[in-house]
Amino acid sequence: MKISELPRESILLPGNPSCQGCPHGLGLRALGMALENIVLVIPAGCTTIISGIHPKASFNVPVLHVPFASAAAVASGLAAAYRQEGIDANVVVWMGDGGADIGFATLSGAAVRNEDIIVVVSDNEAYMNTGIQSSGTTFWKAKTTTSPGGKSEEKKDLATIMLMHRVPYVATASVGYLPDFIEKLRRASEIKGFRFIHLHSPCPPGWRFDSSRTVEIARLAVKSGAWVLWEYDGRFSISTPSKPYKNEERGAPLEEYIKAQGRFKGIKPEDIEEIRRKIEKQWRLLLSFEETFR
Amino acid sequence: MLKIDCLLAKPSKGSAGKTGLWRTFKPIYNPEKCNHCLLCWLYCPENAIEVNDEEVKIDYEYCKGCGICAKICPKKALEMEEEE
Amino acid sequence: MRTLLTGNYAVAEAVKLSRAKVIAAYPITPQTTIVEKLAEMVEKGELDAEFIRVESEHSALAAVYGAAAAGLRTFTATSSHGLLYLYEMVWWVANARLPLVMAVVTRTIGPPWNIHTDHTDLLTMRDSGWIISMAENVQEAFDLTIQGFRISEEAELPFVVGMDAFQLSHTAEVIDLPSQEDVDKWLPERKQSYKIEPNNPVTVGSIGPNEYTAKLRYDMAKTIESSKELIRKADESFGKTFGRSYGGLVESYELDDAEYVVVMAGAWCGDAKDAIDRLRAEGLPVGMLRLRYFRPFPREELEELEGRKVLVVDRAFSMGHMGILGMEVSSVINNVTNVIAGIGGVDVGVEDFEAMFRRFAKGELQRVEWWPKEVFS
Amino acid sequence: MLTEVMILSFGGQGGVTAARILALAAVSEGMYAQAIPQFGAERRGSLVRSYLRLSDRPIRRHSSIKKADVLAIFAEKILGIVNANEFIRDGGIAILNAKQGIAEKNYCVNAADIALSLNLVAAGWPIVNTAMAGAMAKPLGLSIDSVIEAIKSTFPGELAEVNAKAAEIAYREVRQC
Repeated sequence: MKISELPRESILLPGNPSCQGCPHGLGLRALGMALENIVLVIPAGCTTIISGIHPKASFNVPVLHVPFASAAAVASGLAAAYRQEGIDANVVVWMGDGGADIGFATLSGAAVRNEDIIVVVSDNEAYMNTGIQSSGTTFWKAKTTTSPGGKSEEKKDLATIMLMHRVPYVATASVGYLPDFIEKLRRASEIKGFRFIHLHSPCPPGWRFDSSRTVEIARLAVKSGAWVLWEYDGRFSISTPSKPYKNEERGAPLEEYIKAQGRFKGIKPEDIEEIRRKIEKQWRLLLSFEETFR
Repeated sequence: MLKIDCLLAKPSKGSAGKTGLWRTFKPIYNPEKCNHCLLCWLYCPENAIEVNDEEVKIDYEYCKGCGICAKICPKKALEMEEEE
Repeated sequence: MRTLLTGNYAVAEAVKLSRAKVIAAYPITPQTTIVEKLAEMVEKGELDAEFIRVESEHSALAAVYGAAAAGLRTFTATSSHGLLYLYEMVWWVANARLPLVMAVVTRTIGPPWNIHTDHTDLLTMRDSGWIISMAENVQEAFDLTIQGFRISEEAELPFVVGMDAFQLSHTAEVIDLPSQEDVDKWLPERKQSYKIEPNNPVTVGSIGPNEYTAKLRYDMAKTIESSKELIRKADESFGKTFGRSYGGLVESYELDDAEYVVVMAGAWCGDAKDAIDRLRAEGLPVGMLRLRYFRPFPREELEELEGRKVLVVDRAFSMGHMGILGMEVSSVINNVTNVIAGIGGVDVGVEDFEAMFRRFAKGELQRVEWWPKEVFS
Repeated sequence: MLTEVMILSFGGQGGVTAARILALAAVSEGMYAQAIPQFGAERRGSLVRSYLRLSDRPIRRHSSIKKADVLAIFAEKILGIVNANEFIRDGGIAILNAKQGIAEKNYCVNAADIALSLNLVAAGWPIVNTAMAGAMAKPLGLSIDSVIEAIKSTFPGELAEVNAKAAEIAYREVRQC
């Protein structure tokens, strides 16, 4: 894929209400570059705000706002209607990790039915829109307003859970590697059925880093192995940006990744070592998937 | 008799107003250093950068000054300067 | 065609004849057989529709909301806890002004677990902006379902068909099933003010200044008020085509010269009518105003009862106050007597109504009285 | 005139189906009918009450029947569990799959034998619903032909034939007792 060949028109218009350096802005623009005939379904979350203040809309694609837990079901209804009418559409649910928590049964149900929809969970690892509360995907030891001493539970591995629904397409992506995300969206759009992409979206105010560093932090997550890019389309593979970190190089930038974020302020060295062990375990799991789903 | 305008919003720039006013730092473009790699365009979360073959144009009316473009530019053709 | 159908199967037939295109539902007793029947119709190819086997009621209404937003005729059905579980979507669908029809087979709310009828579940929808109807018999449940699509699509508000658990849902009665041709002639093509479809870049439901919310609510209030006329007209024209009309928002029974008027709704109205016949034979001037619609509320029809003795028989209670219908009717006329009966499915038959109305005429009922006394002693 | 019928059966014996078949038969004869299952859950082996109303005019009431004009008892054992007489109106009729009656006027039929002779058995139970429907048709004044027609519209193919046969035999054999 050549960047110069990407469509120049953006589905997200400038002057929208996103925060400075917002990862969702990056992801949403990439979504528009990747797909045509988009219909966006947006449950409560940051993107509710980003969508604009009435009567102005930030998106130049159709958008249906929906209650928090309902998104994948509303999308199922839209997809059914378009199928009935013979209308070509990419019905895309764009939700945060909050939507994936509260709407998990809905998400799981849509996956079980293999609904013809694309779900992107843009994961900024906390409920940012309500003011940085801990979520199912908040990183271990990360401070939020509801885990002021650092989250004591593990980050939920949403993408592998969705993979176990035996749907045709599941991938992880990162706002630090937009060409990879765009390619994944394009491959997903060529497949019928339920497609799921878990997009890692570092959040400047939520993680407490400077707004200029969103892409940099996202890349550090990948380089430290804390976020692994992979893809399943019948075959499981570690994606190109993550490949160099399959073995010895991995782990070098972990301290850099952790220390760059205010949410880990005061973290103990032994906790960083524990994170390193967790990362090793996750890699072993993913590499075993690569063995299993060849 | 549905007041449809109250329910339907239409696409428009500046749905949050002139977001350029949020800026503390401002990206300044130096065409001599630019290699037209388009990374600044791709990674602008705001869609406030327009590129063509000749140059990079920043929409200062809406650019929020996040600074991602300056960080991502491999040639330092964009640099952040404090607003006056 | 004259045939024997349960209320649930009759509703499924009505949905089929109305040519619904997307159906989504989650099973709950006593609604289950409606959606089983529809799933079967779709699978056999008798109904050209999508049936979405959702994982919850919340998703059922969410899915039909999506399909309705895309412009298709849609249907779902639920009961009791299912209705409470999808409650958030009830309001969302109404505020989004999307036409669709939902059947609520009325069932009480637990604990204790109890699958029998009362009207507590349905009446929780009271303030949401749905047009809320209530059937007396299987034929009316069928008729209301077809009328519901038309009224809903004309008003651009969702429509609910209420019917009592078991007494209608599982009771097989004789009904007249119209031909597809006649239904097609009577039920116009669906129209709506907006559709969510690719390449039509509108955003529906985004954040905005508070005045937009206020304007939309005001507009809804006006619309549901004016839907009274749509309901009356639909009832009349339905009568012309199918030979059955009911009287609009209310049905009058032996009302003209009645000194004592009972106001009630649902399947037990038939039992009460049989009781009225017995009392009339004795010369007691009792009559009935049957509420076919809770919303819009038939205020004008009730105002005409002012000056007569009015008894409201309720199958739902507003904790801390009185029966819900009692409360509603009291907002229009003074000195209403309110009996609370049939809660949790307690069977109330012709003899009960006969005794109740007799005591009412003698002035022996308390302002709010739970029926029958033995149960509550 | 309104006739109110109650059927007492064990869950699995097909009391609800019998009510439905008789209602269908009545409808085909131009009458109004209502078939009501026991309100609520029906468990195999537990006592089930189903209701049937027949009338020459539309039926409006929907409550259950407390005292029936006609009471059908699908198994003799039921008589040992409940005081069946409580469910019959004064002057009412009982139709029993039993040897002797309980009301002023009784009809007896050995529906279990008829079902067994036709191999109408499920999970160890003789399925007596169609035999009982045939037997009930006589005192209810319904023709056996319309009952058979109703059975044929209820069951598929071979099963319809066997069940129609059960109804026919019971209609012939039912006796006042």
